[in-house]
Amino acid sequence: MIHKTSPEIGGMGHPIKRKEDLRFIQGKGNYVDDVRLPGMVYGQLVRSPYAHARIKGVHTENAKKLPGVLAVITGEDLAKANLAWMPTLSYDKQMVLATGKVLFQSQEVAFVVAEDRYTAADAAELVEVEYEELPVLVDPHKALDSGAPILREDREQKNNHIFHWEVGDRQATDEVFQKAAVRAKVNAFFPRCHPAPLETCGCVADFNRATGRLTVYMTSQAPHAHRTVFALVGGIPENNIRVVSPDIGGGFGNKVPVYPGYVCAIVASLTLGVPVKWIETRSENLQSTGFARDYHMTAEIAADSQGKMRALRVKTLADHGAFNAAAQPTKFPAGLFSICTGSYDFPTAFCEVDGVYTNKAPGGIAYRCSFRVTEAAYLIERVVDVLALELKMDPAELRRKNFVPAERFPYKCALGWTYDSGDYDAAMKLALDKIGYQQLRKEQAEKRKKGELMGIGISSFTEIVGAGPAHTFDILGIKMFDSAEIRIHPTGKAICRMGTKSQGQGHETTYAQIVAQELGIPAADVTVEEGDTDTAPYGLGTYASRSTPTSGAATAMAARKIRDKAKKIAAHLLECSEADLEWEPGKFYVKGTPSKAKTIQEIAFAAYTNMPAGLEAGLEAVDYYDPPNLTFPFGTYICVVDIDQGTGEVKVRRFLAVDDCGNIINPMIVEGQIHGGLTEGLGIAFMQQIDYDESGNVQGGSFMDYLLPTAVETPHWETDKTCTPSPHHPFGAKGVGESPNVGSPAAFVNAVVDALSHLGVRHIDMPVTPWKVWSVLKEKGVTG
Amino acid sequence: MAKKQMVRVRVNGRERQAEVEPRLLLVHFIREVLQLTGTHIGCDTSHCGACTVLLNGKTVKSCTVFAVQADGGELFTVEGLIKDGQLHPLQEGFKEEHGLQCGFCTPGMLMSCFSLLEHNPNPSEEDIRWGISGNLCRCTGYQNIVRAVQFAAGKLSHEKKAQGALK
Amino acid sequence: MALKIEKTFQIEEPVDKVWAFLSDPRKVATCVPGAQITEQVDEKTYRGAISVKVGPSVTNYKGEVQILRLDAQNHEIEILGKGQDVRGRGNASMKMTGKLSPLPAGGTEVTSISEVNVVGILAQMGSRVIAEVSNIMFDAFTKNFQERLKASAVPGAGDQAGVDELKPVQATSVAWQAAKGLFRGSS
Amino acid sequence: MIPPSFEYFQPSTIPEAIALLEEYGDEAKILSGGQSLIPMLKLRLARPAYLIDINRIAGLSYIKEDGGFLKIGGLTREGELEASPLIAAKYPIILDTTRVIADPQVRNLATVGGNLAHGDPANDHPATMLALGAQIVATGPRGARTIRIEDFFLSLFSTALEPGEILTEIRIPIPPPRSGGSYFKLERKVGDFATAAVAAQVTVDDKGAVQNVGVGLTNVGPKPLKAGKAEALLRGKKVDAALLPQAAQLAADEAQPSSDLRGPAEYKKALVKELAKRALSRALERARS
Repeated sequence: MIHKTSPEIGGMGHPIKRKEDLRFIQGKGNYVDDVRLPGMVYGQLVRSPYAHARIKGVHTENAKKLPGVLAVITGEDLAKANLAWMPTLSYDKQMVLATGKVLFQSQEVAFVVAEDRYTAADAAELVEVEYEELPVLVDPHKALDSGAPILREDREQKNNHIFHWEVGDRQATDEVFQKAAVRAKVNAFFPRCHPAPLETCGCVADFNRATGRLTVYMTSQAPHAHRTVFALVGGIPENNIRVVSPDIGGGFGNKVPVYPGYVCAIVASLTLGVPVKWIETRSENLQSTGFARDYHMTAEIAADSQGKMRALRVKTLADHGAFNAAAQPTKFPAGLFSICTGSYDFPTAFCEVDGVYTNKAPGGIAYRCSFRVTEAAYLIERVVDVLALELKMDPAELRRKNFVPAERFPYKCALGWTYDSGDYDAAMKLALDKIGYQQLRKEQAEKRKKGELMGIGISSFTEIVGAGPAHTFDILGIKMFDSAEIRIHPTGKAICRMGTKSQGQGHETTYAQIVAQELGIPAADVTVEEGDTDTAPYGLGTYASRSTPTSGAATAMAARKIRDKAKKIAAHLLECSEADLEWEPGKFYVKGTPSKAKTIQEIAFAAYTNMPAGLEAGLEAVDYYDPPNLTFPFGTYICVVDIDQGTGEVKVRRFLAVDDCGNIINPMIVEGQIHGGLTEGLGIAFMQQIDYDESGNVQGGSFMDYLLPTAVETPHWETDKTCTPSPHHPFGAKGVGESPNVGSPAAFVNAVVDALSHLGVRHIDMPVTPWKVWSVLKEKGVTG
Repeated sequence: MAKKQMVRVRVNGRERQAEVEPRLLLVHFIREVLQLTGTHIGCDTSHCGACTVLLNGKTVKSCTVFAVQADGGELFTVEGLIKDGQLHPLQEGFKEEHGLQCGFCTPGMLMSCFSLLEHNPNPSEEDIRWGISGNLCRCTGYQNIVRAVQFAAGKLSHEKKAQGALK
Repeated sequence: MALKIEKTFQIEEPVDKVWAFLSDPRKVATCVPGAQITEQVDEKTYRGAISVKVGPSVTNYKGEVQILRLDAQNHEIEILGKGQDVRGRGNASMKMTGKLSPLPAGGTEVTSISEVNVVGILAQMGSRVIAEVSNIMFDAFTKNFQERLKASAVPGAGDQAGVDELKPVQATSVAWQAAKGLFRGSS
Repeated sequence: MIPPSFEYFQPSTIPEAIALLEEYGDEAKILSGGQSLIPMLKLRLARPAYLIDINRIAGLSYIKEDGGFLKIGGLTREGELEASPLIAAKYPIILDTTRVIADPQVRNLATVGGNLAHGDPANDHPATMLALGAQIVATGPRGARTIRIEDFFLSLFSTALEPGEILTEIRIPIPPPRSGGSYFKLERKVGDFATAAVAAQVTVDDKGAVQNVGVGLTNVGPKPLKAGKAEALLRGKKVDAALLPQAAQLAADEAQPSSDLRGPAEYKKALVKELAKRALSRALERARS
């Protein structure tokens, strides 16, 4: 049971204003480019203009001659220190600075260090690199052809295949398909896109020769993991490394991997003995750091004639670019893509994924997504709509018919996951009622008679977030638990530190609310600190909607440890036995005599001034929380679009998101997360793509062509919620930050296809641009 | 290197000056010479608006102006919004209505909103959306920024009325 | 960024004369705006450069021209020109297949298929104008080609004259055109 | 992104600016609003050795009716056009145009003169000025001359401005009564170049027939295009439901778009037709009201 706290305490459920905002609204945030250290110098990367080329020479003489230039580091220089390559998070390796050849356009080739940014930029131009171009491989479908150029000469395996991964029962699934009354199929490409947080990546590496300590201020969503990587790769004792993640201007998965720029800045600082700053430009960010998606997927559903789903079969080709730098749990080369059965009760399923190399930037990061869950949700929600068309059945009705029923939770799905809790029909029903679904269908029918195009798209997604548990999930062997440490000061105020790292999610507020909930100390009296590896307990960081499920849980558990000790102190102060005490947020009182009470503040003071004999002083606790399972947030989104037949433009008229993320810590913050995620989903569905031409030139490598929605393109979002607590989480919460980004692309695309379905349209690939829609209309003879 | 030039500006009411290369971008002048780091850089093609400041009363993208162009002019940055320790109604609005998450776009956004309200004290939702169309935000989906501006507009008009009544 | 340009045009000069001109890269180069052959490496390979000066922008490509196929019988030629931006930001190449056919009236029909490919920053940032620029370049080439052939028909005005007269390139450099077009608004 | 070094001049008069242009020739570049040039410098796609900043020249920023013309100073900012009561009242086509250029901050610096002098077919004012039959005043070493807008755009990024000349004024004949215009642009998002756009300006006689008409097209060819055939078809006729699509089709036929990330050429032609219909309808509506 969750105690209700007063607004003054501000525990769970209170929409309290964010504690972090005061500095941001005054321009007093401290982002990495704001870090300014005495004697600091600047680094700039020299990048390859070619997608695939042999390096015949790197000439640094002219650059070095420029006044103000301190060093030019090349791949060969790094090779001497055995640092030319670094491990990725997916048991592959990646070049820090290219040696031998380059494998994607804008790959890092040299690192120039100069006294100021302007000189560094001038010098970077003076580094001459001789290239011999090689055949370029951009189409992943051709990667395994016999004539394809072999990209990774460093590997023993002489082809471009990275992995094959499969789950489920292939034979049983095939058998169901052979006998199926109805089959639906979709080939859906989830385009390569980029999280593009508004702040790019960067760092200040500061090696102190006198102390032998290296401090790295960096845009890191996982500072502890990065410290360990630096220690393992660089051979620096881990106690001599401090990673500080200052304020982060958005991450969305982009700031999980280790990038060559960080390593170069560290090497430069080690070499020069001064702090070295490296900050990416936007174009560099889009062209070289962790992209997301790039999944070429096929999904098929076998169903009976009544519309009951019998089996799901999924085959995917994953384009990982030049290095397999996917940031995900190590044992899951396709992340949690096998959540692709979604919200539906499939008796049988099979899913396989093949990963290949191409001459594109490396990555495969979880862009506002719990490791390929977005691809999975999009795919299943798309193919379900195709099935509805095959069956001539309403897509809402088809979904409701096949949802995992509420009473079947915890539910073990055909691909092995055990869903913790859910009530999919409740969310669907609320969404249908709230948007006036039947009325909209009537309107659509009338409009069709008049030749107008209107569509209604539904997406009833299920997510899988909050990795661990540790027995299944690790990154480079480090188990995916997370941590919290709480210290209560004598005056009853608190500081807590976590292994996660906020990038805008509002941890300084929500973690304080958890402490407020558990201990009754007002959230305003709780300081939350993250991101400094010298002070925070070890953790795996913030991504994959894991902060609340892991560190949030750890915070509650640590608080409960403190409460247990507080109880002993309270019994001492009230001269009673612990068994006689009752708790309500903020105080212990003697059962039946509420006036005999000690507040948590009084207890805290006593912990330092008047502790019982035999009890050690202080009031603090640390917890490393290993979740027993993941959490499975879900929801139903409904999108209404109108299509301009003359131009192919799609106008989102309405969008309703009904989310269920269990118990909510701060509804204001949850709503904000949903707005933001929906807007990113809108961008992905209609605008954002990192594409490559046949020569490997990046198309969409700057904000000129990588189109992010402005306030004008963004519709007014409508939100609502149902609440199905997680049964295993200490306070019944699930992750939420990614749901809107995971669930919405299918709703947008389903709406567009729905508007055109009577013309025989079954699928349009994202981004759904005006010209694509127009081309479909023309092909169907509607316009042109 | 080209000859350096003296740039004198009034920044948030305070005279500042420095000798700079003509190619120095105004945003670097603000961030690195004046050390006012509230103004941010989010792109290299003049699209994101994180670097928005007021130059002679008008919003500009300070990454697309040279510092020498501002010579003799007046600059107003996010650091100047607070007056006598009192938050500007827009700053209050952003906090009250959860108009920010990571905070990186916020300073530029605040400056665009400031200018918008100067020209249009009672903007509609559409006016606000067009008014901030030169500023990208990746976190909020803009909806709460719209609310924040409406909050500020309400508060400012209330203050104005109160002042009028006083007179 | 690859694109294909197909052009057909007619000239009054007889096919043998046109062939003599077309099969000599040194002469053909004089028709390419801003191009220059600097050195002959071997029978089929030449070194060259395009130095383009437009307003304040100077873009230098250095590279090679190679005759891939020369079929005097059928009057067919295949040339590959490839230049690297001397600032190391990419390259541009063009593979041109030219064919001459005699016209009944005595002139010649020139058919060409050119595959242009641009790699690097211009292809990244300037894709919206590369096709236009290539077309303009090609039109200029066609015009120059016709003019130079005509000029060489005038007694005393040999082919060499054309080379010497090589004008500074007009505002049609691929680089500058592509560069100029990147940004909206006004200058 | 960091611009390369350059020498910087801030002339305070036109003759001074012209003298600098003459002295440094090709090596110099005019800095007006800078909203196209500075991003190019930052990407190091342009590297002028000298920048001549004309922003300090007084008297080049104005919007006024004078001698039968609407006169717009070369340094007039887009934001000033947007805020001008005169433009709002009498030149809705210009207001339509300026509002869809880039974004508010860019419009505060970008100049109308620069938008035209850049010679970019993707810029928005050229089509509008073609529709309005504007004239360009160019000031050079030998004084000022007037160039008809039809003669101004030569090719991609190439205009009739001579080296040493500065675009100092745009003159638009004041439209007679019963005139109206509009600008319709499709862009991928706010701030983008047009995928295609159409400007239309019409004057109707007292019987409602088209007396005069101008149609300009944005970003569908190597230079800003005037849809002369569409204009010719409409002139002297009453526009009805049959004629409008015919004229729009002619405009589409005149477009010479290339395929790019904004869409295939075929789509852009179709867009020109659709936008021409919309622009002409709105222009006629405004002319009649």
